[in-house]
Amino acid sequence: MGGARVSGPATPELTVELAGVRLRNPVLLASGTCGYGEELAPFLDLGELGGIVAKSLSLEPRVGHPPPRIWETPAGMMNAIGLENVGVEAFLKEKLPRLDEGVTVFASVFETEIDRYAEVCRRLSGEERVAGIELNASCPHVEKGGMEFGQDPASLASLVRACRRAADRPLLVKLSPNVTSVAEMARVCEGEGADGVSLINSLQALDVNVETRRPVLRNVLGGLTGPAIRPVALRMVYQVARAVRIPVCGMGGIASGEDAVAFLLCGATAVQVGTANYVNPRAGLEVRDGIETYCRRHGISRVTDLIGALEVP
Amino acid sequence: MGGARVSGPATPELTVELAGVRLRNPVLLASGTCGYGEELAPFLDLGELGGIVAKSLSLEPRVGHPPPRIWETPAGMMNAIGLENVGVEAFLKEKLPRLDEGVTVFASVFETEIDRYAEVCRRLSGEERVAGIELNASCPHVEKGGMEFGQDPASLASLVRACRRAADRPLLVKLSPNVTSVAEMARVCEGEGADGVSLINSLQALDVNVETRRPVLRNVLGGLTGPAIRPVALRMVYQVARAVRIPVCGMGGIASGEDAVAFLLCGATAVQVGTANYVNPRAGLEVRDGIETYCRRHGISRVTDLIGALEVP
Amino acid sequence: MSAGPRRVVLRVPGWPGHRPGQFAMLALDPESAHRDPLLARPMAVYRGDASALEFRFKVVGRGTRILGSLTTGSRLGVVGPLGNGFPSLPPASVLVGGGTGIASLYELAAHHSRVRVLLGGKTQEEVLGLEDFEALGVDLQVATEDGSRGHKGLVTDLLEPEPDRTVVACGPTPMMWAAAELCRKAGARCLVSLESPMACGFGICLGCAIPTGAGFRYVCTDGPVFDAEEIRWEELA
Amino acid sequence: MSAGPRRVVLRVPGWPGHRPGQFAMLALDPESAHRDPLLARPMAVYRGDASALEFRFKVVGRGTRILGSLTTGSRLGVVGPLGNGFPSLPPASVLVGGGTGIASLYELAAHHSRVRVLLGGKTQEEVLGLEDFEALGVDLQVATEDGSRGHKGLVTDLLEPEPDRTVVACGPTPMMWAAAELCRKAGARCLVSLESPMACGFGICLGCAIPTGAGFRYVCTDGPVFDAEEIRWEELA
Ligand SMILES: Cc1cc2nc3c(=O)[nH]c(=O)nc-3n(C[C@H](O)[C@H](O)[C@H](O)COP(=O)(O)OP(=O)(O)OC[C@H]3O[C@@H](n4cnc5c(N)ncnc54)[C@H](O)[C@@H]3O)c2cc1C
Ligand SMILES: Cc1cc2nc3c(=O)[nH]c(=O)nc-3n(C[C@H](O)[C@H](O)[C@H](O)COP(=O)(O)OP(=O)(O)OC[C@H]3O[C@@H](n4cnc5c(N)ncnc54)[C@H](O)[C@@H]3O)c2cc1C
Ligand SMILES: Cc1cc2nc3c(=O)[nH]c(=O)nc-3n(C[C@H](O)[C@H](O)[C@H](O)COP(=O)(O)O)c2cc1C
Ligand SMILES: Cc1cc2nc3c(=O)[nH]c(=O)nc-3n(C[C@H](O)[C@H](O)[C@H](O)COP(=O)(O)O)c2cc1C
Ligand code: FES
Ligand code: FES
Repeated sequence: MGGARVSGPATPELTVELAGVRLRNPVLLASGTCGYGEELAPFLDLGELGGIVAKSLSLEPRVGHPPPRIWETPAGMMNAIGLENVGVEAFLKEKLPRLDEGVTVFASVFETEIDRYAEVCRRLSGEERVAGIELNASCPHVEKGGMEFGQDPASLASLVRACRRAADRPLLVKLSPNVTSVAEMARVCEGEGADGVSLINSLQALDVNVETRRPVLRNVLGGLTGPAIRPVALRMVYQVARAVRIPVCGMGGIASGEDAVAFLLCGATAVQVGTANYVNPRAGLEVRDGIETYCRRHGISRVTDLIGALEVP
Repeated sequence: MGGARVSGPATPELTVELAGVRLRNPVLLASGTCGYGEELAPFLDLGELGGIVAKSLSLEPRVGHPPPRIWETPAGMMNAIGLENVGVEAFLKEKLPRLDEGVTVFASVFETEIDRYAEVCRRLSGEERVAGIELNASCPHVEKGGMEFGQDPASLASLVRACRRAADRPLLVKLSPNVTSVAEMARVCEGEGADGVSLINSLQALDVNVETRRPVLRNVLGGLTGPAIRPVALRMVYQVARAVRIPVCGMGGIASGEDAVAFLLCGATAVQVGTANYVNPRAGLEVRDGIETYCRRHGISRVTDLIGALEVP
Repeated sequence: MSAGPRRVVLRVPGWPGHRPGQFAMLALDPESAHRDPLLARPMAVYRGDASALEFRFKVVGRGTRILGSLTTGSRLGVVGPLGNGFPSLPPASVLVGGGTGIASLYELAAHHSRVRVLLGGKTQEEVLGLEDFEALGVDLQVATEDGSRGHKGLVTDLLEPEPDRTVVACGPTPMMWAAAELCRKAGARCLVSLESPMACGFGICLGCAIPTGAGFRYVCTDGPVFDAEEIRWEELA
Repeated sequence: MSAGPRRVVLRVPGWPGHRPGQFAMLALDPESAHRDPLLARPMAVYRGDASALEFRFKVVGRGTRILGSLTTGSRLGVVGPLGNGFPSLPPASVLVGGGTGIASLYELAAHHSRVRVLLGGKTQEEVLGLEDFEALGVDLQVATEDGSRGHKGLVTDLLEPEPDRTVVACGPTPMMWAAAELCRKAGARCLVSLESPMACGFGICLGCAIPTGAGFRYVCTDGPVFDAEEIRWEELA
């Protein structure tokens, strides 16, 4: 890993290699929190980031859940968007071409059946602009698909196997945190030939409006994200990084360079910024800059030196 | 359930029955967050609460983990106290007698082997001052015991079976949230004759000091608690209350009457206040008062009318 | 603290200007001393220009409590201008505002001095910006539920839509729905400015979906101004 | 914002009085507009009585940043007085304070006008409360790392413990450890006032354990003042 460019502590080398994809720096934007990229273009140059993971795609367009879809919680938020998306064809034809060549784009895939997951992967194959595929096997608030696969080792294995066969792109599997052993699930992915794992997706959650005595989300259950979940995410990244040899892409509550460095130290090769983009559309860039500042301050010449460098007593 | 005292909306009836124990109101203080009761006596009259769950007890005194043991996180905190306690004998001889007769006391039990769990239960049996026993099968940061049992259905079943036989007191089992299906674990407890379940214990977590590049807790892993986890706790209480017929004691991030009402609506018969006691030693009483105010405002004459009354579309 | 509407005035370097009815997301703590409340709050621009923006709001929860307690020199994160804003209105349009919804209407009224303006609130105090509307010299009528000012009752009591004329309504959902119904029956066009929980305000979270005849549309990017005919009011309420 | 120490003065109705060296837990937001930062912050009572309490602190993180930006009329949650505080000192005792640790020593010095006081900090500005100690008229010596005031170097450079005399040290752990070592070698008694992360401050979380010869003891209830001999410094550092 690490880049070839000669560099000293003054200009830390930020390139990393994630699942065979060379990234300008270890900061990606998380699926579902950066649209298809173009929505963020007014606020920052996406080419300055490691890349983006576009909103999860299904075979056909999906309409998503009725509102209310989001709710604020202590230091976090809940959502049940329902994986609304334009579908893989419209993504390839309409969305992807609008992004500058310099933007590294991962496609995220979500479906309700293994065959359909594989079919979306097939459609994405051969697409040069798709740097890699992230399988979303972990959405906590859709009736079928998603977390079903992410919570059962055997189903996850079948899913990864089918998509591995269907996809000619580097394949990341996004894991659910709503399991007893996330390390076990990561090992399953490694065993089936995944090139890396991403974690965590949101924690399954519920909140109540006590005045109306109803759940705050129309879908009842939703996914908890944001700073509140960061310590759970870090724990899981730490456990997974020790359990598998494929690279780990860490996320959950990252809002600053320090937050990101914590994930790298726990063993993540790259990180994703999610909820923070909503509060501050330039969050991804600020995280990138924060990592660079950290490296300078600590005399670290290559960001890869941080990966897994946590000192455990 | 519900009390016998005649009451109108003006003075809502707050009594509930939890696992066969009649509680003055549905608010208990959570194990590990109210010491052995006496520490809080300067701040409030414990007799005005539903009761307290004393710090988890083992057969012998336990020393606990080396510091740092606690750390603040976004809207929450992490701890790895290591279940330090005076041991069951000292509790019965020295701690329990210091509490006023009017205080309802649950004993919490934590051990590293099933036999030892059962032995502590046996020592507590016949003790009139012990209203009930809560089995802590879910501590996320001790090497042996605790979560081991709480994460595996078969081990949990053996544990509950042994303690059920050993204990002549009402038995609550405190569940771990670090599982794929908390409802399944609750069903196991019900099947083995538990009188109720308490949830949630803390979420397993890790945080990093990026300046020292070390975990913030000496034990590396710790348990996340406080408002940050409330939506996860509510979801689990909701799922468990629909899965079993034994009563549910809900907790996780409760700091106000409204927070508590949300748990009741999701199906909890009583609630426990934990981390909030640290920030405000009168938190338990304020939660009780908040529930009463809520009932008055909504013309609810018995708090039991709230239990499970969530309107789900 | 009085219960009436509050104001906050911000200097926003680089603000590119805005149209009446656009809004901004106000992040309460850009310096991150607090990570709760986490999300920015959507607020209509009450009035403003490149030198300063004024917002008017009611304290209804934690975010607005914090906004209401800011002191001179406090810093906020501002993303905006956002949303579509109002189109230019034909002559003889009527603006109907209720409670904090009035905040979206002030600049619209200021740009169209010939409009009629109907404002409502629970009490006179809650009729946000009343003095400013008076100073505009527009044709103004007020309704309050307690009768402390003008007509005693709902502001929609004052609305008598005329065919082919335009009504703009902004306020609580039931009030906008009532206005929409009156307009539909009278054959008048009705524009409404909707509210919805928002995480981002600029189209990436998909959180602000509302049900319309053409499926879900987004308050932050397709709105907040919609033709009332598009909205599926039964599902919204 | 200057980097120097700050102060906050609170009126605490019902405050029962305190001994020098006791502390309080300050909850930053009792009205819960923010649920982050969550925990209260431990702070030594700098000085005070039933009418007002003064705290002195340095801005080192989010909690102290918030404390430092409070305006007149702000409300805090206060739990205290907590901890054991200092015992009465024998004549000719020496107080050694570094940085914010000095805050624990002011009232002790005020109660014992015959003590010698050694204060240190990185710069003169960081020697908290210097003017107040000067006003006490005690025998005072100052050390600063940059030499901006008094001895250039560490405050422990100034410490020459005498057998059977008492030294009280409060400051960064390495400074207290150094003082403890000097005292041990000289046969002097050394008291230290320790810091530790705290969730509760009154004995229910067991979070503030420190390693001593007699096992873990608690900074909030057994301390913060300990005999330096008890502490297992190697494990603490
Ligand atoms: C486009 C737009 C423009 C607005 N303009 C104004 C204005 O000019 N003046 C004004 O007083 N109010 C306005 N609002 C409503 C304002 O955003 C809410 O009152 C505010 O977000 C409440 O925040 P809180 O923290 O005080 O309340 P809480 O109830 O504590 O908020 C909890 C969560 O719910 C959201 N929320 C609560 N009420 C609303 C609401 N009505 N609309 C959207 N989200 C809500 C909050 O943003 C937050 O995420 C506008 C809303 C939108 C969508
Ligand atoms: C008994 C006692 C008395 C104290 N008296 C004073 C005083 O008079 N003046 C003063 O400036 N400081 C004092 N401190 C230290 C003060 O509590 C910390 O500086 C403060 O908690 C830092 O909070 P923060 O949010 O700014 O920092 P952050 O680093 O953001 O805090 C994160 C967490 O770590 C804890 N923490 C950080 N540093 C310390 C520390 N040194 N000791 C304990 N907890 C810490 C915080 O309480 C919080 O829970 C005292 C500490 C103790 C234990
Ligand atoms: C509104 C919203 C929508 C999301 N949609 C998706 C999605 O379509 N696919 C996916 O894999 N993850 C989705 N996520 C999860 C994020 O990618 C990320 O895993 C999670 O938010 C944790 O990171 P954060 O705490 O930084 O937000 C979504 C999250 C949010 C808040
Ligand atoms: C410092 C600390 C110590 C705890 N010790 C115990 C314990 O001994 N036994 C136990 O069952 N739970 C223990 N808990 C967990 C609480 O009882 C409770 O399940 C958890 O904190 C969630 O509730 P809260 O968010 O209201 O704190 C402890 C929690 C904390 C914060
Ligand atoms: S508020 Fe995020 S898409 Fe509209
Ligand atoms: S701070 Fe809680 S026991 Fe000392």
